[in-house]
Amino acid sequence: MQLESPYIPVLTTIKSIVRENEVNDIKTFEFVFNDEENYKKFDYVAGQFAELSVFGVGECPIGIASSPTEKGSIKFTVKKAGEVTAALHNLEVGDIVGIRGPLGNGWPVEEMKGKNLVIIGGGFAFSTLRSLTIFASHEDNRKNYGDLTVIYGNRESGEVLYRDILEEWEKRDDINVVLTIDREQEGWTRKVGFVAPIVKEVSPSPEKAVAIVCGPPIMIKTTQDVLKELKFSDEQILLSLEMRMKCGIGKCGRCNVGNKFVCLDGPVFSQAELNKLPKEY
Amino acid sequence: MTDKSKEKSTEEWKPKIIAFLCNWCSYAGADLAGVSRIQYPPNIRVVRVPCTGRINPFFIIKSLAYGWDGILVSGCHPGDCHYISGNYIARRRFAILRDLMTFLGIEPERLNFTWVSAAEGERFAKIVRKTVENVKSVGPNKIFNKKW
Amino acid sequence: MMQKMISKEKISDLIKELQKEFKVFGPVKEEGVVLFKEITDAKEICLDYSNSKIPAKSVLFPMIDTLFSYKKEGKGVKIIENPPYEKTVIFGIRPCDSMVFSLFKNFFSFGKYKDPLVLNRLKNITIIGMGCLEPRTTCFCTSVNGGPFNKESVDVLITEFKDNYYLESITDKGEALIKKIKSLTDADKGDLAKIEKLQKDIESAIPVIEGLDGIYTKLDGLFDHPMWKMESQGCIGCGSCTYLCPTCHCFDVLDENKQDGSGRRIRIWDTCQFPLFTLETSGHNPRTTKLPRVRQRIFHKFNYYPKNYNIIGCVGCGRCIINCPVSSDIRNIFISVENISSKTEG
Amino acid sequence: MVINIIDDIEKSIRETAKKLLEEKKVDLIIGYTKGSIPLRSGPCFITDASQTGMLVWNQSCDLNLAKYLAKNDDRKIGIISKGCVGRAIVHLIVEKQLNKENITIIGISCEGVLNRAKIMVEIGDKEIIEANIEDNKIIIKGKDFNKTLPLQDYINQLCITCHYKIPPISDIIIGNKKPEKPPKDDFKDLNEIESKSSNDKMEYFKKELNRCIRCYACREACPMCYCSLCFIDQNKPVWFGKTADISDNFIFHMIRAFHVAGRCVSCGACSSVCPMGIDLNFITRKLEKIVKERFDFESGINLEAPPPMGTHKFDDKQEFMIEED
Repeated sequence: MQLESPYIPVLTTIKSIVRENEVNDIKTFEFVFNDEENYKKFDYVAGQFAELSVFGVGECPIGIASSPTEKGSIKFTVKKAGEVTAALHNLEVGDIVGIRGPLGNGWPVEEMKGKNLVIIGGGFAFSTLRSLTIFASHEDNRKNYGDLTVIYGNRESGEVLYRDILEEWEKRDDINVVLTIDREQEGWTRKVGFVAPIVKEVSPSPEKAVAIVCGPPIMIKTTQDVLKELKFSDEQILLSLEMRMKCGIGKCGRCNVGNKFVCLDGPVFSQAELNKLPKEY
Repeated sequence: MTDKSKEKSTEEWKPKIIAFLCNWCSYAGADLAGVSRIQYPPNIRVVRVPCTGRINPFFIIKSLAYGWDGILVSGCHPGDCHYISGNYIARRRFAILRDLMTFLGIEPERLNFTWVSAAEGERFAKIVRKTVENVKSVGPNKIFNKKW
Repeated sequence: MMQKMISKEKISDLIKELQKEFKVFGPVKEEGVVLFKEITDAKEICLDYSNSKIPAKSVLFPMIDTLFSYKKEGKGVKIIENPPYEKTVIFGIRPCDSMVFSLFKNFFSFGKYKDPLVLNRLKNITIIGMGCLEPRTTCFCTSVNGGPFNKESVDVLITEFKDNYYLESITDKGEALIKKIKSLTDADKGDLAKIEKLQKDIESAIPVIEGLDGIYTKLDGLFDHPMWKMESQGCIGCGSCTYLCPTCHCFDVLDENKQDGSGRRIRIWDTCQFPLFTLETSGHNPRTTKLPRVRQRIFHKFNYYPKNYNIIGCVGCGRCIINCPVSSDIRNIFISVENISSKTEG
Repeated sequence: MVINIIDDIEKSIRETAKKLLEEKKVDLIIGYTKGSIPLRSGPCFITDASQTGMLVWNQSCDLNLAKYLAKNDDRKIGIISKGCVGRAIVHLIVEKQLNKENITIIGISCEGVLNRAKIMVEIGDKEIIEANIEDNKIIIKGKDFNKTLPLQDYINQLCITCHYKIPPISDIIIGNKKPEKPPKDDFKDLNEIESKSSNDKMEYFKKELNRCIRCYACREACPMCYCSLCFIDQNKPVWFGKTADISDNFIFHMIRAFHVAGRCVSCGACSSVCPMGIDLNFITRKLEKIVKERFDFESGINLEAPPPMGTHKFDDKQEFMIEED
């Protein structure tokens, strides 16, 4: 019997494309599987990623932006950066894209049950946090988690992703949403300042809490310092690493940090786990 | 394939030629050939470039790798370059590229360089005819065919 | 275990017999370089060699390996899977190189995802190893759990003795294979004892490298040690050590297209020695200089491998020593590691 | 300029290096050291005068050490330079890739380096355990064979025709032999290929380049390949294939050769580092010939001469242009 090849993507069709920012280099793609069976097999948790294939161009790993609770389709938010993402941006509704996944470990939604979640995101890295927030705030799951705090920073208001859903969350009283931009801007009525000082201002309690941090390296670094000040332990800080990937299944050998593969053992690591690994990421 | 059918296929074979023409002289020359209704073979596809100095040798090699049978590069006559010296730089580049490719076994007939000014519509047509003749003499390009 | 023999002149008969049922890969000399290639003409095979330039991993893990093909039609895409792998014999591989086959089996089936290409090939490959009568001075197989007559990952082991080749079946697969071959005769019992002695003599003559023992724990504390600056300053950053290494298996994935809309996704050998290996689209690169890249190669083989798969990622063939353009010697790194760790202990 | 005329070059190199380090004229000496297998050498980097004993000089010193110099290196570096290393330094200065102030060129009169690939073909796939060079002979010892080869036949072709045995500029020169006059026809070895038909040429090069495994040792060893991003690694857009398929190999080597046109200093490093023994220098030699014939230029000789690909003349030959009949 031939083994099923994990390198072969399943075919999906683009259902919708949403422009996410004013510069128009970030779009959210919604895919429906061509074969319903494949959708059933695509069993994922928030924080996992998948390899998107544009046939003839290549593959790239992208975090899943939709939540498992959003049925029927999956969503990816893609920034136009490299060759494959540029090709993706040129596609239209109805085009075929290959998907391999779900890959990686994802946020530990089971272990986090019963805890307060402090979700801290910066810029375009918010996609898997969108997934997590939707998952945790879904009516089936909301009772499993304590307080839900979302702190989301951007450079300017034009870069804020997922405006509709953010507004929805703001209206709810069981999620504390804090939006911030780096500098004052006309028409912006929410917070102004970098993410780290805003976290300090919000000052979430480390008691029974987990901090989930995802963003550009400088934001992660400054936020970590603030979280340490707030007495979060290394086990309580979860990070999602970024590394160059090709195969996504731990075979091609490029995304290792020490003996761990980011694509297989990650991308989510706790600060405590990372402390044991060489600083090569 | 029998010999007979081979003969037949060469007879019917129409070379595909990619022509890189400089915006200021040769492209205008080609245009003039067009508006003057001068006939020339329809084998060329034109890529307009600002100057022959803009042509990276990659363009030429990639064209061959993509299966184009021949290349035509044409710019302003020496001394007429819109950018003063672009065509001189290009001339050196092509001289070396052509010699190197010839050494490595790529037929020099595939690589055609020339100068055509904006006023030389007639010359452009003749150059295209000559190019097609050159490329036809060496047959289809199978240099970079991949095995799979 | 079954022992048979064949005279040297008749070896092409044996190859021909194998070819009836199998695709046969063996050492072939091309322009002075020995490679493992499919044998089409039994006379091509070159058994008088010390070791091949490109390791026999190229059979299991080719330089260009098709993952799948596809055909674009309008907006649709059709995916075409690879044809099944044919039954194959690898003939005359050195025992050090054949160790790689069990290593690859380990690696490519480890964890949640199995690599079907390598594993399907492994299932269909029978390995006929050839004992190494003349280990090179750069060989250190005995220091990494191998040996010139190591039986661990071959199905049949051949030992050259006088005018004959002696074949010894190691696995059931190997025994089944030898049983079928008509050109073999029963082994000369008198020679067998002599062969065993010969094997032992050759094996014990290979120098043992100090410091390889337990290198994995020794490396643990040396990640930020200044020794890597010394070891990497001469490196020019080419990929010859990794491409010619039998155990290196990192790859890159690419799409190739034809103009008619068909194409294939392939993987090609890639190496941690290139800066692009880890360069992210954002421009960030965790390993920007030669130092971390050289360190990665050593750590991957001697620290991460034992940690993850409980096996050393090196077979001691010495190819990286022979082929390094700047003559850097991996054995010197072992010595440095040993010296540093003994100093810190003392 | 100091000229030491002495017999024992190796000894003199060590003494010179020691002196330079002790007098703090340089922070670092880059030279050759013995490789761990016979007929090989590697680079060595000496900062301590007590280590100068590591330095060697012999016919296996085939690397071009100019590769280890960098524009942004502020250290004062003494570099052991044979003719082609010196030429590479000069050309890199011309291309504004090096600061001359930081470099002390220790020029050495070079008699040519060995063509190891040719020796390996000669002795088959046997291992060389010991090799010595005496009286113009290479004496090779293996496990069960001895072989004596005439040195002259195994010197790199480009060393035989080399005009520049000592660097064009140097701060110190070691060696007493005056450069012999090279043969008149420098590029005689190219004639055979040049006279072949296009098809035969292509067949020949395809057969050679088919062995390439794309380790890029040629590129990494070449002092002129200093681009921060090589054309083959560019991915926006992807220009050419990276696979080891012959068509990709052919294109890669053709363009790499083209990129060193008018810049190649004929050190032969690309050939001598090739693990597959491909004579890549054969292609760059042709380029050297083209540049010499067309533009009468040799790279790395003159600090003032502009590189030929960066300049032009009104009356450059244009016999290749097609004309209307």
